[in-house]
Amino acid sequence: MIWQFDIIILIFLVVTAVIALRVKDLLGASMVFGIYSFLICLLWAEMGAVDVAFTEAAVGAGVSTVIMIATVFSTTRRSKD
Amino acid sequence: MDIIIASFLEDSIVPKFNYWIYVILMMIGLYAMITKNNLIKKLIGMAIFQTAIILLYVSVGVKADANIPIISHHGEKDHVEHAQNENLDSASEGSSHHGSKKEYHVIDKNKFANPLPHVLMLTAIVVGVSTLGLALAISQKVHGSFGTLEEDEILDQLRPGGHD
Amino acid sequence: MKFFGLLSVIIVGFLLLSATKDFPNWGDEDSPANSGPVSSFYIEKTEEKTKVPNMVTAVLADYRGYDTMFETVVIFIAGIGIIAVLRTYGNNESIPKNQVGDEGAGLLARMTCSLILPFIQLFALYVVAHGHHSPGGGFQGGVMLGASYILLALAYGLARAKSCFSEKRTLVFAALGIFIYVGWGVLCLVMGSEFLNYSALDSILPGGVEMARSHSMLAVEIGVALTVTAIMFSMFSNLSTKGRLDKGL
Amino acid sequence: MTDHLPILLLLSPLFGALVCVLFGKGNSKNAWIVSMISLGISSILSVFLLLKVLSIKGGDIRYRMGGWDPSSGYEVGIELRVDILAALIVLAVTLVGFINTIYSKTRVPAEVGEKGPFFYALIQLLIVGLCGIIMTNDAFNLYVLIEITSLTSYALIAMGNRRAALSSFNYVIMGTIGASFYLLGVGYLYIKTGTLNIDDIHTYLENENLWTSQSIIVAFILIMLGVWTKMALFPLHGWLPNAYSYAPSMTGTFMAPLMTKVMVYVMIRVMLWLFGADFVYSEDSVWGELIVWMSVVAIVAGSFLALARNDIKKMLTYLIIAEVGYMVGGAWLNSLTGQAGAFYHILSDAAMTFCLFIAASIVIIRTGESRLNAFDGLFRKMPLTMIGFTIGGLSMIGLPPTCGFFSKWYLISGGIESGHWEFVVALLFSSLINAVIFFKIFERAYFGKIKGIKEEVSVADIDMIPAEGIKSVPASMLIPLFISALSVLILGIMNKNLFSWISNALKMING
Repeated sequence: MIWQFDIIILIFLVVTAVIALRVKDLLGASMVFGIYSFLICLLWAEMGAVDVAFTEAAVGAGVSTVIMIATVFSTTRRSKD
Repeated sequence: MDIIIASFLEDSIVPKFNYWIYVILMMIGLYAMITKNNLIKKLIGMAIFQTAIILLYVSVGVKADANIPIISHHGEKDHVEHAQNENLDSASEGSSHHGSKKEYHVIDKNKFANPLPHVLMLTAIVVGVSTLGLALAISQKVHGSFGTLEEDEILDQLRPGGHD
Repeated sequence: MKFFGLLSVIIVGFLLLSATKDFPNWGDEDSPANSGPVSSFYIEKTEEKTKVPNMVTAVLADYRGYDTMFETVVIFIAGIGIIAVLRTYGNNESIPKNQVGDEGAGLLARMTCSLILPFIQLFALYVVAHGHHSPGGGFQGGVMLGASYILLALAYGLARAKSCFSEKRTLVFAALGIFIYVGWGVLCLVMGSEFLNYSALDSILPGGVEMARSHSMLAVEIGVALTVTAIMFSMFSNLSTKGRLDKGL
Repeated sequence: MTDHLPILLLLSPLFGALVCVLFGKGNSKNAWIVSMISLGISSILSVFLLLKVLSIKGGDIRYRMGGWDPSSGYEVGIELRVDILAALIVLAVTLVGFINTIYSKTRVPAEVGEKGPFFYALIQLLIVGLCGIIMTNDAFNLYVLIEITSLTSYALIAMGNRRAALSSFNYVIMGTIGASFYLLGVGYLYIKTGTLNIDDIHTYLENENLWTSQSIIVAFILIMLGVWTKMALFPLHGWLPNAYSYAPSMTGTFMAPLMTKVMVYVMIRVMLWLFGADFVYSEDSVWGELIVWMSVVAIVAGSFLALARNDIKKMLTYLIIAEVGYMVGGAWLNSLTGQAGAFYHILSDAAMTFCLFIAASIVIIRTGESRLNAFDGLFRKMPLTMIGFTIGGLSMIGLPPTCGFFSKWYLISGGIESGHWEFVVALLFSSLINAVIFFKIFERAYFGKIKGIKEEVSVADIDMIPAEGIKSVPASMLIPLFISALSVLILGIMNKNLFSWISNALKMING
């Protein structure tokens, strides 16, 4: 564990989480959510949880984002909030 | 006053920073799940909520100067103190004598991160993506029949026809 | 609604924060979770008892193998749940043409894709097989393998990907994966020991009791990988076509 | 082989589900046969399991997955634990599953069409999840199994019409919040104790005397909040009525009797086994009184909301919410009779809700009308169905010799024993309202006129159910109704035995 690295990523996490929820475009929100997942994957790696980081990279940043974007493409990009 | 603040920082904020952020992320996610109007936004909130819980668990398993929970066999003496002969790679050794324990290492448990939270969170991530996938499918079905993903517009559509 | 949401969120937040002062510090080696007998057992005894250096794999596939079996079942449920909710059969004529044709993406993307796909799949198989010694295992490898088919569908169109991995085949693979996992447990049962007690397979696997556990973990991970690969692709193909499985994104 | 009964019981529906999926689309008939076989095996095995538990007096069966022996007193693997209470509920779950499969024979082709095999696969996996929840002795494994039941129920509900999809989405949100709170609570316990086995957590808390620790109290509150969300206790009930009433009818008949009851069982298990009676009912905790009052509110509100509904299934779902109040209140009364009554009510409520839901589904399907005027004059046209409905209704009101009477009796005597008069009054009041509701229906069914022409119905939600006219009901629907009505009576007649088994098992844990 490297605590400086930890604190920086954690702050970025909160920022990306807020952005993902505030962006009005759903495609953008999904992509920011992908960034969020990638950051959290870095965080796991930093904390020594390599297997969790690997899974998060494959699932969170990979498949979740892809299926979310697939849904946005087949429904709508518009969002009121 | 300054001392109080400084000691508060030292005792409650810095060593527990992970836990503070986990609570904040969880609150963001929960708030989005409850109040957001758009179904996809609710699901993004749900994913954030679940990662916050994962953050709690993984933070529990961290040890100050520990390595990843994989025993390395490349002569890293500071991680693993080898006992005597170290031919672990050959699988046939184990079969020839079951009871002999001396070929194994003496392992310092403080040198490895706690593996149990990692295992639990692998399961939780899998559960998270399954829920997300199924929820996205349901929201596509909702969009297919109502033509919108906004909750208030859907409820507006239901009001004249619905009797409840 | 907004007010109620905010109120309940703040109450829960304070509840959680009030407990954090009671927690051991971050990175504390002597916290009950980190120094307790369960965690110490996993760290100190895993290699001796199972010959697997990666403790996470050993705990996942052996000590808590029952959990992992249900984790695989969760994935399986998600896959067939999506089919049950979304899949529509028949009347393909009435579908408007998607703006992106079935040929998939442009030439550059297709060339790149065809160059890197074999390596992705090879690496995925390596991750599955090498989970005992390095990070990875059935789940991660399975997701990567599934992602390679998703990439194929994105670059060459869903029809091309479906020619490798048709719907029928997805279901067979998904069920086969769980069958391998559960069947392996039943095999232990037939050999006269508890469910998922891999040491019972000592007599049919080479290398002693510990290696029997190690080999069994590999078998089980392969089962997980099969299910996950199939379901990840099925999830994507259903969600990207609204359950019609005709044209990809 | 009898040592392996608990796991064999789970494996049979699991393999059944795999086979059903392999059938692919359209092959409902084969899938039905497979699930009949797998659930039949599982029911028979659960009977044997109950007999086995009864034969070892006062003990429980423990089954270590993977054969890992404990290390220095702590379990390192996952353990299954079956006592009389668990065996009884497992039996109820598998039997309801089996009988419901008989019921679904004609309904599946009509309501989910070509996706029949997937429906059967999901329902079998749901049974795996429920049985696993009841038998597991590992706090995290419980979470995974809760998620299995949740995911299957989301999918099963969303297979209905468009309203069903929307209510399923709400259920996803609420269900995830509930399960995540449970997971958080387990995390807090893990931080303080370092183990996940339910008995070991209890021993550790006892040895280290952590009862006043803030984390443990928060963990308890979180787990309770999570479980209450999943069981739809009154202020958290929002997802339930729509989800159960718009779901396909054979999903509703299966989930309404079981889902909430199994979560009540989880609550009792967490209260008495994980935390222990001393902590839960301690004198200086604020929550004891508060939760009994919450359950009183749930009972009264559920009954009133049920009275106000004009839709048969909606009314029954609000009655479920009132019944959840009964069980939560009974478990929190701090008296053995109350706990045993709550437990007994789990079984009897499962039987009577099952009976009522099947009868109501038959009525709705046959008349094509989902409101209360569907019952007009039905005693003459569908006497058999109405007899089943009457037995369920009488049990809901609480008239002897149905099981509803006896479970209410024990709950009320528990309330009197512990001096919670508000709970007693609420129970009696709710019985009164149930009497009003059901006698209103019986009156319609006896004296009401059968409508010649159906009036214009603007109900979008019955579009999935083709009205099949009032004609003879197929045996595949009547047999389940009769079995469930019979079980309402049997559970009532066997009350002495059941009560002594339950209270003996509870005495062991209460010390």
